[in-house]
Amino acid sequence: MTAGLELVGVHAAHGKAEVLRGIDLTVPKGELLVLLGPSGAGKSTLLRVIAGLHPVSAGRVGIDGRDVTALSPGQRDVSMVFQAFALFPHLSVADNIGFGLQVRGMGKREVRRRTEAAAAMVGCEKVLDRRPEELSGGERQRVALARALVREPALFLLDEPLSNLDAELRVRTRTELRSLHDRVGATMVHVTHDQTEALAIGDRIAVLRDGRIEQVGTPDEIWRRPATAFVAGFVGSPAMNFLPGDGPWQVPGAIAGQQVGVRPESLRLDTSGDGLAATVTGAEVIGEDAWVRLRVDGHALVARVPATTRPTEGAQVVARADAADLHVFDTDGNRVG
Amino acid sequence: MTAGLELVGVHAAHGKAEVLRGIDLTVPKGELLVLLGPSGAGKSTLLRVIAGLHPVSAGRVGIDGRDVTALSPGQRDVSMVFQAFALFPHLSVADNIGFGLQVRGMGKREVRRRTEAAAAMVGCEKVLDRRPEELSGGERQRVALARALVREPALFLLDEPLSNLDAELRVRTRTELRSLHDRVGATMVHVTHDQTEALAIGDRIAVLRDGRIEQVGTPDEIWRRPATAFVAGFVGSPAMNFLPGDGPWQVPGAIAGQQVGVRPESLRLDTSGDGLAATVTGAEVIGEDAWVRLRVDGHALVARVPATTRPTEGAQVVARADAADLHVFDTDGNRVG
Amino acid sequence: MLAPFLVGLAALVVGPALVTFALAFADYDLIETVRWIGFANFVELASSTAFHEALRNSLGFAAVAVPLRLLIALGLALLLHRRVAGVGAARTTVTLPSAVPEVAYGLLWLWLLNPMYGPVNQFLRMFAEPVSIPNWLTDPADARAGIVLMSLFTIGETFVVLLITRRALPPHVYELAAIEGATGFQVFRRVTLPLMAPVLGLLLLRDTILSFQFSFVPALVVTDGGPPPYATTYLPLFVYRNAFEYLRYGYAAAATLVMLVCTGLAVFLQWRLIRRYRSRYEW
Amino acid sequence: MSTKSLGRTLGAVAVTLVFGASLVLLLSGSLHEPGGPPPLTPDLVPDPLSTKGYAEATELGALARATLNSVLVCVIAVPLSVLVAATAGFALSQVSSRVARPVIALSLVALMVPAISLLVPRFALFRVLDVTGTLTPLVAPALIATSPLYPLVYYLAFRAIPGELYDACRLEDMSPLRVWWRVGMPLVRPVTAGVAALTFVLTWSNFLDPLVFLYERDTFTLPLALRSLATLDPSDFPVFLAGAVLATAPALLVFALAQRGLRLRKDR
Amino acid sequence: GDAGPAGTVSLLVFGDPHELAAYRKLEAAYENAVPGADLRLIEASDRKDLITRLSTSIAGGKPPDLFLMNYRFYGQFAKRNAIEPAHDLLERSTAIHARDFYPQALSAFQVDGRQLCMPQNMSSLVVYYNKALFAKHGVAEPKAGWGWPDMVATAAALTRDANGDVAKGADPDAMPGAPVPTGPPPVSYGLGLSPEIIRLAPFIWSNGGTLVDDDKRPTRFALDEPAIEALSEFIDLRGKHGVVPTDQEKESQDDEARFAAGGLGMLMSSRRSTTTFRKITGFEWDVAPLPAHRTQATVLHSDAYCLTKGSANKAGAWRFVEFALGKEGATIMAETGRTVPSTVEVSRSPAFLDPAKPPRNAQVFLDSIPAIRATPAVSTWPEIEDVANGILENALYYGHQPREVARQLDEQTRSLFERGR
Ligand SMILES: Nc1ncnc2c1ncn2[C@@H]1O[C@H](COP(=O)(O)OP(=O)(O)OP(=O)(O)O)[C@@H](O)[C@H]1O
Ligand SMILES: Nc1ncnc2c1ncn2[C@@H]1O[C@H](COP(=O)(O)OP(=O)(O)OP(=O)(O)O)[C@@H](O)[C@H]1O
Ligand SMILES: [Mg+2]
Ligand SMILES: [Mg+2]
Repeated sequence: MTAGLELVGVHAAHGKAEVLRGIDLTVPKGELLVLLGPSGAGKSTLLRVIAGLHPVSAGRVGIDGRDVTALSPGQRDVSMVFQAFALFPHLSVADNIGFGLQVRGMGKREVRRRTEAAAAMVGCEKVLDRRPEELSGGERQRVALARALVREPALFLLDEPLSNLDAELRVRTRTELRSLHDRVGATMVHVTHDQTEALAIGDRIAVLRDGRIEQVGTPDEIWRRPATAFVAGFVGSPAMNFLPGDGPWQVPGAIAGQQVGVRPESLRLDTSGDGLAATVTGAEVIGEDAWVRLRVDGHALVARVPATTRPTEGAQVVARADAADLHVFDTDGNRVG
Repeated sequence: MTAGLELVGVHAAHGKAEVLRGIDLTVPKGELLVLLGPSGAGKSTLLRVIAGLHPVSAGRVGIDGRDVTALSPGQRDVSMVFQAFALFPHLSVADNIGFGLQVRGMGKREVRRRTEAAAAMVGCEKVLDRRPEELSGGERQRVALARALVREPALFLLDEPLSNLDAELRVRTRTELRSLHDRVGATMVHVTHDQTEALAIGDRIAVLRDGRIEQVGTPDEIWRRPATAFVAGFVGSPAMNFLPGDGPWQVPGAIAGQQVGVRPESLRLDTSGDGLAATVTGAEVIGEDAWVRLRVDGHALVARVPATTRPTEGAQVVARADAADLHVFDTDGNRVG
Repeated sequence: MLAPFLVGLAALVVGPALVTFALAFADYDLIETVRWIGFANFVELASSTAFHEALRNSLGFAAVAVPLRLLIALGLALLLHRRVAGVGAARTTVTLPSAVPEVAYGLLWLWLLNPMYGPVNQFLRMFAEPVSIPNWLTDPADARAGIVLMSLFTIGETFVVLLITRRALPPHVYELAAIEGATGFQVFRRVTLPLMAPVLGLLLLRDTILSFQFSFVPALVVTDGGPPPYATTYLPLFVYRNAFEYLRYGYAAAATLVMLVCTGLAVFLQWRLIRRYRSRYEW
Repeated sequence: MSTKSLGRTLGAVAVTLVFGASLVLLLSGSLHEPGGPPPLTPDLVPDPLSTKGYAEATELGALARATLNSVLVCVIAVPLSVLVAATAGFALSQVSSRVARPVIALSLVALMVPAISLLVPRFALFRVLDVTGTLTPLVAPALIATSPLYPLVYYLAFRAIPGELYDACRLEDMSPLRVWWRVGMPLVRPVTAGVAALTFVLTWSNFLDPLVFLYERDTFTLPLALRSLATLDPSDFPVFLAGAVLATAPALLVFALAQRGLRLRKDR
Repeated sequence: GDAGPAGTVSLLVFGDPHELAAYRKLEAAYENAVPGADLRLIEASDRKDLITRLSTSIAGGKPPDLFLMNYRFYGQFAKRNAIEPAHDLLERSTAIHARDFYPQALSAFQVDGRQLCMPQNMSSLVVYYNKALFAKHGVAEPKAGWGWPDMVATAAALTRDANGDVAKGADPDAMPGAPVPTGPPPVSYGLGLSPEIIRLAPFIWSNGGTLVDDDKRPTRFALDEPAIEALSEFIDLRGKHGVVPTDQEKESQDDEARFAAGGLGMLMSSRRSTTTFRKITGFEWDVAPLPAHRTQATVLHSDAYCLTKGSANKAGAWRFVEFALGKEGATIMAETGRTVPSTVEVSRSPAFLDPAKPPRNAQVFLDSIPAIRATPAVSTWPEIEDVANGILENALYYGHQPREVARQLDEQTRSLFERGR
């Protein structure tokens, strides 16, 4: 099976600043890859490079087995949602969505039918006759998404397509996205900063940092075996707690300079027993959960516990975690074991 | 103590379409109010009305005890983050941030100092000399936020100021926001669609629906005692499960036509025992959690359980919830009891 | 902030224009006192061959030159909006003919169009049969064509405005169109054109309005209204002659009023067309 | 260089040739020796090459003085025009359409009024103000931005700026004038460059106004001087063409300057 | 004369830069001669510019004190009372007197016997000819008393093709049915002549014909039989004889340029062409009187100084006129070579007749004076001329029938005459 998307040694720069520093990535046909990474890591630039909107300074881009490095965006058969949800200001919502079909010479009826279907998928069927400027932010984003989904290209590139949607709509839309993806079998690259989204819909996740890929893996791999301390700290909210290898937490084999990570979700709090003695310095209640801030030996930790069982501020507790939930990273930040 | 913000019977329209249909809201001085609501509910419009950028068709707006309904935006002493950032393309990031101070005639030095402080607060101090077009999406948003935070107005209006930030940065920034807020004691209205954010930083939350306020309350009230089925369903991700009042779930007093809601987090799954017999139809693992899809008597439910304890697909389980975690709503969607 | 402009409009255009238009109903020779004669000037215009010819010539000129000028300027603006090698020089060159003072420009073309020795015909003679070579200055149709030809090179203003407009269009719409695989022509028709439509519309109106004035100096300097009589007598030349050479100011004013009504009509029609177009693409 | 930009370059070269040809002929004509009969065939490089035409043109037409006058007029009229056009265009883009529409319509009508029909009443006006015979009447059209087209061009440009940028300014309690200066103007810089160049050309080559309003040779502007050169004998055509070249050259300079202004912050 | 307070006087003139330079010289001389005088020259480039300036400034209420205008065009100002009559001033003047002037010039600016403006110059229509070309082809030079047929024969003999053979110019596309030229086209023509009413008029008069119905109070063009005959001969120059350039050729190179380039044997023009031709270095040229049909006739070209009614300084203006038309002033203008002085004395002085400057035969201009006639005085004459010239242009180049031409002339100008009364 050919690769839906293949990047080989891709470099790209904005002016003099090198933004992508050698990206190698193969996405099998039909896979939904989530691209994660901190702000400014180069995610949007990477998508633009794949789409052909930004030139590579070195490397090769392949789509469905074709080398498209030298092709124009229109010839690459991709569709894209831009981060700033670019829309044609002079066209109605319907014409915005149907634009790609119209320029391909599809009949009016068919365009209308597919436009309406795409609009329904993202829930913007009520605003088809409006102009973009008359839409709310979330509506605009949905139109941009519908515009990308109306076609059936070889590759979808979605740059934070759900960032302006409310939770309910986001869940609904991402389910739609997932099922559209499963239905048409297209390759998808989906940039998001929403952890839940990334973990929920990605076949695999690629974590970008500073123009390089830190790790590519299934959500489970990324979550349970983060390859680097960066990935470990970046994925998960609240973020993983890190303690020095020779610190309060004694992990067999962990030494000074190394780091031991433990997710807030893996910490269990008890009033007594084995474990680290900790002082509760605060707590945020978020629905059923509470994020409890702890202080252990001068180190700050966060634990996520059910809100009902949260200790009061100032309480002395014992924090415990299973050995399997401890992650050890060496001085370079690479996973040990 | 005077109200930081007071809306009395505010109506507003886009052209002929009435978008705000009578908003009454009082935000005590120094409170951080989170505005939640589905896309298109009128959140941005409400902020614009408060800022004076959109005319009211009826009603009164008061800020810090002054009636500002007739005042121009500049006289209202508010600062705002626009949903689409609205950065000045011709100015550097530093000048964008310092713009409001400069036009008020503040000295160069002082402007620079405060600009740098605001930039540091949102983590965009490295791009101060760039133009907005040379920024990534998240960087732009941070600049927009810094521009609003650099002043110390009576009222901050923030329209989804963190939507394009990654989880780590978002948590950091919202902590900064919260502490800034506590420090300067300004009133803040913060639009977000991020549940966690809303629950974490809001003193109170107002839920807007279709131009009307459904409920205003502390995060705890909103979460534990949602006034309407809409609020209950809207806040929380995955969303609350609803079952008919005369359905499988027998709640004392609940009758046909009424609805019984239970949050996925409140459902406990067991292999046997008391409770509703359910079939597992699927599960998504999201980090340490799993969202388990269940089928009970033809009704679909979701339960959030630790990933490690999730049942396999097709398994027969028993779903259980404490009576205290059940919410009952009448035919109009209003909370019963 | 509108005040200076409005004051200027009132004092320098509206006021003077009203005076002149009032005089359209008078017998006024610029020297003696005004004598009100009602519609007599218009009656005379209605039966004047010279005026008919001038009107026909002007309308013909507008019908041919205006679309051509706009198309060429648009084409050039789209060709030259991007910075590549050679573009800077081309932009300046395109605007330069408009910068040559009109008198000099007219005389330059008088030479260029010289039927025997003019470079244009010498160039044409290299390719064409002698009979098919235009007699720019003696044949009525050719002379009119010559004046249109001259006007095609003075599109600097239109060009500059279109160039600015094109360069101000948001780049993202072109990225969108590229992603959607629109061809060059489709991008032009569905994106560039509608986005530039307001300015294009404005320029179209303006060019129509001014087409009556473009033809003035060339007709005065190059063909002197002929040849043969009236072949290139355009309305402004007619007006100029009557007002200042024949001292028939009232009569000339009546002609300008007719001219204004004609332009008004043309503008109105175009306005409606533009509105129809814009109702499709609101912008 | 990609094939596409190569195509554009070739196109640009072709355009330069077509539009430049007449100007090259103008230049070569001006370098003929005056006094002889005009050449029957255009010779690109005249033989003998002579700059006598320039010397005679400068003297006969008093071009130095005329140039000074023209420059004087432009130095005042062009910035003033741009100012009027930009402020009026900005105001139009900010007021409600109930106000803007009549003004736009009025501007269009003003465009429609033929210049000739304004001469006599304007003369009377300027005489009452006692400024005939001075350069003031030549500067006066700056009050209508030289052409009512330019406020409309500015209007469209200001209108195309996203409304939220203006909103952001309004939040900062800026006066309209400051919004115009700090945000509006920088964003429409290419328009300013273009309008400045165009008003320059219109003012520079204005012929009818000086013809009627100026009396004394010392106040003549270039087009008038050129007009008088145009009446020379045919054998003196190089003198006239030299005058035309001299009158056109400053425009070249202005356009070259405007080119830089046309450049946006980031040239794509 | 004794100088009164001359004050500031503005004078509106037109001319090419050389001519204007002469006026500036005049200005300097005047200011030098009359202490306290300040002459403000208002320089227009050509007649059209001048009229535009004059009319707008009169309408605007700030006319110049003096302007210079051809008698064919001053009528519209005269009729409208824009001119301050010079009559009484002239009668009272001690500096200049009516008897100093050629009466033909004076009368052109009189209305009902009263002098309105003061003529500055007076030229007649003459024949310029290229002596070298005559010599080359062995054709006899024109001399006083020659007739129209002589002129046609001379012109025909001078119309030559590239081989130097006698040729006949034809204009195949302009005249349907005309014989197609057989030989090569001419490279030099015998005669240059503009199809204009002022060029045609002298030949009509020469043939004893009438141009208009009443010379004093014309109401229409009324070409009688002799006039039509003259017109016919005029038209034949192109169609039948082919001795004048075709319209294309004329647009390609005007007659003066063609003459200067040696491509024209003869050219009918006024004194105005002299300055241009003085620059000719390649060959010698001279002038001859117009050929006659029956009697000698030629047409007046004359400009005069007119005072405006609205002038604020009429005395000063007249003071200048006295100077300009006095010996010193007239001499300065005569030395430009462009004009024939209107005063008898200066016209006979070396300032005009200087044998060192061509044409050697300048006396021809003076000899023609008795035969000079002026075009009719109608205030709408400029308009009439424009219309008539258009008709004549068509007639000459498209070979129209003379009677038809006469009818058109009458028909298309009658309303103009009427308006002029
Ligand atoms: N300029 C406009 N003209 C007409 N309707 C508009 C305009 N702007 C917004 N609307 C409509 O008004 C309603 C409220 O818009 P608003 O922008 O306030 O929504 P919102 O709550 O901010 O939504 P989102 O979360 O998507 O940003 C929406 O239905 C929208 O379609
Ligand atoms: N036009 C530009 N000129 C210069 N630098 C740029 C430009 N566009 C982006 N950059 C820089 O390149 C880097 C990568 O930008 P990119 O937009 O790819 O980031 P991103 O990963 O999409 O971030 P975000 O999550 O904030 O959208 C950033 O540091 C940004 O500042
Ligand atoms: Mg991005
Ligand atoms: Mg919004």
